[in-house]
Amino acid sequence: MDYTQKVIENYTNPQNTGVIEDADGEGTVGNPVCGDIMTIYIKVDENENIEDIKFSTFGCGAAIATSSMITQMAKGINIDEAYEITRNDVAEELGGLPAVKLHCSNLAADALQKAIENYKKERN
Amino acid sequence: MYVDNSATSPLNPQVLDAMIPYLKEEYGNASTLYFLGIKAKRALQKARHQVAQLINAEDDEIIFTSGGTESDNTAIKSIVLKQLKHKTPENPKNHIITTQIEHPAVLNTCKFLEEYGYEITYLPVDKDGLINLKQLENAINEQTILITIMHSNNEIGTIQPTKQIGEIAHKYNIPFHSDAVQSVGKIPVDVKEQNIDILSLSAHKINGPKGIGALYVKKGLTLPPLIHGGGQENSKRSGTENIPAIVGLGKAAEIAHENLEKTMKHNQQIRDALIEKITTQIPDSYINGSLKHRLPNNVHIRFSGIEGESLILKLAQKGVYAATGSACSTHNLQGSHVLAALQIKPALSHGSLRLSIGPENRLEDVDYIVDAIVETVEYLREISPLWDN
Amino acid sequence: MYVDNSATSPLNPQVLDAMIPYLKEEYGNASTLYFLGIKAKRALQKARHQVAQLINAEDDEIIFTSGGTESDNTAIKSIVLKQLKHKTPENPKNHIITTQIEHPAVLNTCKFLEEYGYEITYLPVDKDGLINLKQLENAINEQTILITIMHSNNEIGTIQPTKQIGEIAHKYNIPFHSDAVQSVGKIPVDVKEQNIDILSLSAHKINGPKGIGALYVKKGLTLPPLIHGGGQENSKRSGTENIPAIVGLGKAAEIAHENLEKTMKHNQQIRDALIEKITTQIPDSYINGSLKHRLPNNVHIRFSGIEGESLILKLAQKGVYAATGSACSTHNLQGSHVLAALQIKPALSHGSLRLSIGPENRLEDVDYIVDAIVETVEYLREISPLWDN
Ligand SMILES: Cc1ncc(COP(=O)(O)O)c(C=O)c1O
Ligand SMILES: Cc1ncc(COP(=O)(O)O)c(C=O)c1O
Ligand code: FES
Ligand code: FES
Repeated sequence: MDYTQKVIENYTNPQNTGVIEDADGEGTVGNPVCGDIMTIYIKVDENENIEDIKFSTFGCGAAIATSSMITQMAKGINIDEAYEITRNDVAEELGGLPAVKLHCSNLAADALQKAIENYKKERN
Repeated sequence: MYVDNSATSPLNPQVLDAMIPYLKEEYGNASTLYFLGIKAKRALQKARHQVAQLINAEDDEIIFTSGGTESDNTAIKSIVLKQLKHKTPENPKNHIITTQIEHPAVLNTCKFLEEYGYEITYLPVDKDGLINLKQLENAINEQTILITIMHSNNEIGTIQPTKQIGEIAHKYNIPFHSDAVQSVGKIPVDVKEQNIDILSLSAHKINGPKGIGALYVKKGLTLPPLIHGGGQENSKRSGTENIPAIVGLGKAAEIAHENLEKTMKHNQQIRDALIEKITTQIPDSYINGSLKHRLPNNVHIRFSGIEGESLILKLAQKGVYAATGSACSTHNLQGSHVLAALQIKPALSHGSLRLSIGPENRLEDVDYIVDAIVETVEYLREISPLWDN
Repeated sequence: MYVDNSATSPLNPQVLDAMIPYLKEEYGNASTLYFLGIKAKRALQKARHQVAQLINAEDDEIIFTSGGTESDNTAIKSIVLKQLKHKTPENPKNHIITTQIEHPAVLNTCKFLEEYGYEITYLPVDKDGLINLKQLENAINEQTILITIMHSNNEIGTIQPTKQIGEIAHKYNIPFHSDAVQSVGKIPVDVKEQNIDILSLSAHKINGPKGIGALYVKKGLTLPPLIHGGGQENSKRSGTENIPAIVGLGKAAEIAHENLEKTMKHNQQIRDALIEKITTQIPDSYINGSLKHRLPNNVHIRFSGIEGESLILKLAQKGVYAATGSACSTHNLQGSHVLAALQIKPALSHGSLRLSIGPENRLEDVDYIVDAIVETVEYLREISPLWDN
């Protein structure tokens, strides 16, 4: 399949790009095959909701789109709920991803989980 | 602005005009006896002459095929089939020399042969993308049946020293095949002067139709066909002749031949302007491949910190149509094998951009293209974790 | 009056209309990322569906090739390459069953394989041109890797019992390839019902463009490609996709599919009128091949005492374009191998005429064609030493 309209919107006009300088959690994942790298930054409020989230990504259209999508999905929700977001959820939310890209550039869920783990570790 | 002419090029309207009668009333089969067949046969002869002229071959040294890929496959597999008959346990005749930077049509054919016991030497290239002639000569052994080295590279545009390669091949009596799909119509290709025994070309890279190409085989070198059947193409490639496409290839070859000087100048002017402006306006941008031994229509640049697909897609939104590496590499996710051969790290090679110039591009468009690239690279670097803003 | 549609057929104007955008502005390479590539990819998908529908296949069972000849070569050589890996000294896996009346694309591929140690059984046919199923089954042995039997014959139009052939093949777990180049669009071709594992078809026989065809390969049967390269066609046939021609084949397939019933009736009416009138008006004229198991668009008649080429050329002067035997056989001067297989003596088989009907022929034209043939045969018999006037 080709990129869906949703994917195209998200790499054309990605949401929540950038860095949070005083982030509460930060997670970076990379794929060794072609070097996609993405970092997710989160800011967590007193109720453990994600009050702000940003990303930076080195990668293809799909990598940018999944990053953009997950930040929108996670913004405002509780970190435990956010932790449950899977790669599949992201792909589904985007209306699907081409098969070759499914396992490769769909790293955003992993990056978010890492960011949440990082937040929990820092807090303890 | 289409700057992806090395992937495929628009059909020249003059070429389409030449084809139209054969798509309409002149539908005859060249094998038939009555006048429709005779007209088809004449059209075939004319096209064969036009193609032969372009590469300084004789008419009967040209075999029409379905494209560059089939030409490459035929060249290699026919040599293999021919040698199969001469092989003995002591002389397996199973060695082929090629390079690490060939087009997949050559590379994957060689890999396929490895599965059947063939030994392939994939010559490395230097950081400019050029092979070393000493290494080539050292690689030759008693079992070497073919040297297949491309005329110029489809990604980075590097031109190999075919004349000297041919000299070495002939010193050892080995046939030399060259994939000239990207060279023909862009730089002088002369099979006699450049010592080429077998050569592949394809119409859709020179503003001709898709699905048609040619194989030059030097007189005296008889090869078994890859495709058997009704005996067309002097029994060297069977199948009902694709007359409209053959006429189109002929016309495209004629135009390419007539305009070669002009085309080279036109392409080089635009290429040099693009290279100059992009590398001065964008920090950390580097040209891949030799600047000197380079197709006049090829610009191949890498930008640190960004990835090629997102670059291409963003550029397309601005109306600039270009490629990342080879057109084929979107079929697989591995980085470019050509840039890997140049020892460029995957993370860097992924940020590469190929602009390939055609007759429709104009010097006046350079600034628009450069601006689009500058803006896009800046934007992508801003959101990249690998770039320190 | 063109009655040589089995040699090649004029491009349907609707098909050309469908192709034109892809010959002009939609020149994108299906491998590229931006919109031109996406449009090309969509066109490819649509055409694949159209072709699949025509033969009751799944879309992903269709591989585009450069024509019927390449399809036939791929079918046979891919099976050979696949089995090469399983061969042992005790099990050379080197036996193929075919018939004496195949198209040269199959026959010459088999002859080529004989040079490399393959054993080929060329099944005979009866006087109607049909194989014997008992003989087929008896010919199968432990080393049989393929049964390749044409769907219908390009000279005499005989239709083989594919369904039963497939049953026998599958009883012994042998793949069954059928060259259906002449059947597709003329009679129902259903790969599922007719037990066909691999099937060849060609566009220019169904008013589509030249230089494009398809190979059906049943899901689950994986074959190595004949042509390696950039991984197009799901890595089963590489080479930049010939989008305009593929779109043309798709459209031609769609039209053929929609009109099959009508086409069959149209052809059969004209065929039967031609046969009836010619055989009653010309003494010593005989139909070659089965009348019952016959393509509705094929008339194949022999006239004692005359020779085919002069017949064709005289007819052409009267504006009737027909063929003697197969279009391909004009490349060599030997008599038709098909008529030889029917045990027809060379002197008789040489006086044969093939009329192959297409959608442009009309029932009203039958009388003109018949008159031209009657006059010509009479004239040639007058000057023939073999005819007792
Ligand atoms: C160097 C080279 N060789 C071979 C080919 C294959 O040619 P075609 O697309 O006509 O099969 C190409 C283009 O894709 C090429 O650039
Ligand atoms: C039965 C049959 N098989 C194969 C072919 C070859 O097809 P193409 O001309 O498309 O190569 C033909 C026509 O020439 C044919 O009639
Ligand atoms: S960048 Fe390689 S798959 Fe996304
Ligand atoms: S991670 Fe880059 S190709 Fe998949």
